[in-house]
Amino acid sequence: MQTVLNILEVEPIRLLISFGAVLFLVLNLAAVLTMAERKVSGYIHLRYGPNRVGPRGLLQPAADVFKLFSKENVSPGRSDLWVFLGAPIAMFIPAALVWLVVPFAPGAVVADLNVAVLFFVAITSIGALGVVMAGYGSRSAFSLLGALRGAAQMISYEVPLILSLLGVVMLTGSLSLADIVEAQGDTIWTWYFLFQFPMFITFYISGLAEVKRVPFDLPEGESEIVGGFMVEYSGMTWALIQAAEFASMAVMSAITVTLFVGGWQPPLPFLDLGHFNWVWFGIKTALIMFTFQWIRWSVPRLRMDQLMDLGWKILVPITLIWLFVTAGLLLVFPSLGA
Amino acid sequence: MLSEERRAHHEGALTEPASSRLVSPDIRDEFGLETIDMNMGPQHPAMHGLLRLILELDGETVVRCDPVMGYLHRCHEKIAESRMYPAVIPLTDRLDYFANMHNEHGYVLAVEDLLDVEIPPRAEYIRVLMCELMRLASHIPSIGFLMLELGAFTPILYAFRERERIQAIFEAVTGARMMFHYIRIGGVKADLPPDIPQKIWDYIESLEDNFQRDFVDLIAGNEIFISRTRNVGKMTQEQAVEMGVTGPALRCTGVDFDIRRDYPYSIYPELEFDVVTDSAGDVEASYRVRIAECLQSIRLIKQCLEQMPEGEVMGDTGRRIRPAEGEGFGRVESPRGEYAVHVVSDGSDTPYRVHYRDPSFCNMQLLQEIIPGHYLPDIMPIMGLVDPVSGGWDK
Amino acid sequence: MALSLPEGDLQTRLQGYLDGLNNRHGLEESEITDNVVRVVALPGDVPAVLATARETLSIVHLSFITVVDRQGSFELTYELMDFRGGRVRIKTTIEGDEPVIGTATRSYPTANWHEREAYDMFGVAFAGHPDLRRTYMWQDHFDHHPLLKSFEISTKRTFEGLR
Amino acid sequence: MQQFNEPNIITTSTDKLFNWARKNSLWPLQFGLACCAIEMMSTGMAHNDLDRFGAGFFAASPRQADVMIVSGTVSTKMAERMTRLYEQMPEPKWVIAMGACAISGGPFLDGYSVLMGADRVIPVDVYVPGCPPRPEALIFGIMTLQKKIERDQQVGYDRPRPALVDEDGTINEYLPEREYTEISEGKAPRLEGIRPLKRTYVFERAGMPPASQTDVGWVPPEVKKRLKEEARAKKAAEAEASENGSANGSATENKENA
Repeated sequence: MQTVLNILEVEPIRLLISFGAVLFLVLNLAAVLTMAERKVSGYIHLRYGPNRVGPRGLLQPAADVFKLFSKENVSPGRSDLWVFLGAPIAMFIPAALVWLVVPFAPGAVVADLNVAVLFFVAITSIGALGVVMAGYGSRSAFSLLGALRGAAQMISYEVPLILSLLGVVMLTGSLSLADIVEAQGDTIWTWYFLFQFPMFITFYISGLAEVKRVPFDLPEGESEIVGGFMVEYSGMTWALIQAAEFASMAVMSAITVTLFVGGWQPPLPFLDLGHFNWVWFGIKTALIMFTFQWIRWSVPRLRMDQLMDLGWKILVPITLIWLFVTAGLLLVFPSLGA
Repeated sequence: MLSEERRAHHEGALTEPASSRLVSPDIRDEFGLETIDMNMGPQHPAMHGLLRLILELDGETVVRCDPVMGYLHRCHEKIAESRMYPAVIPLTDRLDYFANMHNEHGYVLAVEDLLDVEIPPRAEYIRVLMCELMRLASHIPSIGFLMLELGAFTPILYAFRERERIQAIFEAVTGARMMFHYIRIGGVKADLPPDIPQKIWDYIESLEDNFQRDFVDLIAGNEIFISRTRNVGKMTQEQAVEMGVTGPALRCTGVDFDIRRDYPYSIYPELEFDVVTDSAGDVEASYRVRIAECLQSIRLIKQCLEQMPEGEVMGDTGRRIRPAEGEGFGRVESPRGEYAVHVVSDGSDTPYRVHYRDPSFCNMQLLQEIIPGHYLPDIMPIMGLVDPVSGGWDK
Repeated sequence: MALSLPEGDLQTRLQGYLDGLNNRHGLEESEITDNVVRVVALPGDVPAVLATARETLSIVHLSFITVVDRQGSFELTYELMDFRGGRVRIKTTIEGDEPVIGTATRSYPTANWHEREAYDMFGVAFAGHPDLRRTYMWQDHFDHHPLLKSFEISTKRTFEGLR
Repeated sequence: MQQFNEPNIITTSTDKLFNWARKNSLWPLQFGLACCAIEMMSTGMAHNDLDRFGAGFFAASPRQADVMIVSGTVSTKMAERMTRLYEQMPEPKWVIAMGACAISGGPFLDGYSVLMGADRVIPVDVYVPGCPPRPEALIFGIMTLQKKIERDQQVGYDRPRPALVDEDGTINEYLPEREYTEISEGKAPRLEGIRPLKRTYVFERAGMPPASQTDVGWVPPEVKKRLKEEARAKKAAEAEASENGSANGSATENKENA
């Protein structure tokens, strides 16, 4: 027993095993999230949602996954095959990689990088590559339009996304996510979403755009370009794209929680659960994800030019102004910083 | 609702006409820019059935739009020539399948024009009652479809909840959910069941409660909805009239025209209602017109229920309907506009020629006029403005 | 910019339409029945009559164009509306198997699709039409004009016993 | 890898798993043809809620769909498109013919452009009668399809899936094994004996628009290119003419006319 634990202490093996565990978690999370999405939509639409497969329809994701697993994998005749098949993987890997740096609880992080914020920013921007690959490889007008939209959207929303997390970095003076969580303290009013409220909102909106959720789901645009970049995907490739979407949605909520809502920290000191503080992390992440789905079923979609207007003319100025405000306050009251 | 400043901002941002976005072909040639040909439909979520649009895209701007029809051509006019007069009514049900009652009514009016029968007043009231219910059952989903095409999924479910309740009333009255065959030559098939007037009244009351909440408060003030629909599909009165547009799509430009008032039929002259117009002539205006027309329909239904006389529901047409040689015209205001029927008789059992003027068909000419210059995603709200129905334009 | 719609008494307006058309064109028949101005014109005159109706009399709306195959000749009905109760019905008859008539699209652009439909269903050709192609059937795979009486469908046979 | 020719414990177990998954996750294609499409939508909406059976995800793209609900009259013009959509769906796939029109042509059976049932061009698994069928009927049809899927075997049973579209693009008519009544038999040779009209191409007559405008919608790229080049040549000629001065104006006009 002791030897086993010792082996786990060895860094590469610990990394591999813990990453494997996180990957398992991500894949399952994607399945659970599809179920949650259908149930949440059911409640919003005044209907039941899936309730025939297993108890209360809980086995529905399993049925979907096994079905997609056994579906034929069609690739269009004139498609660029390797690009076409590589795109879902290129989409999934960045979404899964970000989980490496998410701190679930004190010490419970796969790789506690001291540049975790930078890592997150770098890896999420790779996601656009997969979208472009999918659109180009499918060789269809709809896919191409979706890919071009996706590339434009994801690259322009990187700017407000990065600017809005700079405020937190300034306050903490560290790029490590664990440090950021520690710095926020275990009371709800010291978490950054209050002091950095404009940044929190900007980060949330840019995050929505980054993971292509309604009202920013232009690359998919179900009623306009019939699924956009994924119009030609079927079976497991399509499932992989969906898994990537849900994983990136989950990771975006996790990062939002880590940066602004205090990560694993309990809202009040007496609610500290010790080793079970990851429960707080889970609850907060689930809440943020629920708001994503709430928005998904409530509002229409923006148009491309309006999307660009929102990004460049509203979000970027807001973040810049608040960055100056934060910097000024830090100069006047140095005690604000960590 | 929006503040005046935001309103002005929206209008200021979009006052330039859509066509000003078009790059002239000369410039495109000079710089070697190419356009994409794109085929939208016939199987496309936003094409209201089986419409195929051949689009030429310059980036996301539509340069040319060419609607292709005929994917649901069901030979209505040819088949009608070999059916006996009453047997054409169930076929007309299937023309514009969101306005079945209006289709029946129009055809029946045309045949009655040929026959010169007297229709009992109770039958007239029942016809108008059913037609106005049908208008509700068409307008409310069309608002839902508009939102669905903009990307909001929920309103369509609320719309279909209301439609489902109206269909339950239809089923109790006519025996069918969609294809009624209820309005017959000379009257209606059967009297209303005794408990139905109260049921309709209860339903209308409950709809009045829901309507403001589900279809106005949820939608009308939404910033994204406004930015997606205001000044989109903008057309002038002249444009709309030139293209032969009728119905809400015409009234949203401000032309005050409604068959029910200007070419009165049935008992509409005895009922009180307003013809709703809006001046903007864009998608948002058509949404507002549809909302207001729903309220007018509710008003009409209440009046019908209050004033409905007792008596027979079927006039005397004789066993065989064999009109003399001649021609008859029927014209009703369907939810989409002017629905007219022209029946030519040669003195036999079967019509010599039946011609349907369907509003969807005529309104759709608008597409090739107003879509060029708009962005690709604007096609969907414009389809919501025109709101054509596949069975209608393809006959 | 606002469109002006006619006002005033219906009967005087109808009389105005009737006189306006009568004075300018040689019409075969013209009468007012049931609030409808009924006019029969020669096929060659129809575009001019429609132009008068649109330009001079400002009747704004063309409701529909019906073609009736009278086996040997084609009867065309143009129904115009002034949006305020007035109706003008222009009828004409074209002789022959391959009918040609002038287009109405110059005065009423909405006639575009109505004429395409008539061409598709009856083979009536409209000279000067900007875009005359079939609406419903294929251009290439379907050689018939289905609403002609010479084109029979099987129903005729199956229903004969019932009559 | 060993080829199984007969069902055994391995194949039947996987069959059970995958059939369970397939029958509980039947995603229909978002494909409304006619009036029945409205009832199909009603089925998906809150009152009847097709999503309860896991079949509520209406896939907009045929690549992600499992079952095609042919909801309405299939015209001959649409039949070609429908066949293509069917071919675009990945295996395993099923078809439900919803309504009288999709089963036999329904009330429009005599129409000259109406296909007599979807099963003339694609293999149909479940027929749902009605005009239009009630949502409950469609749900029953889907449950019938689920029962059919339950019986499915991957080994020892070949489902006939004839290729519908050949390499060269011709569409083979798929004729199911069922007896046709008299009316249907009268259908196929219906156009025989009717005098085909002389093709009245408009551009054969005087005063008609040029041929390019009578083409149906889409202009082939090569034709487009040619037209563009012609327009360019014309423009170049005009530019040349204007350079040469107004004296040559009449000459350019002649050229244009030629």
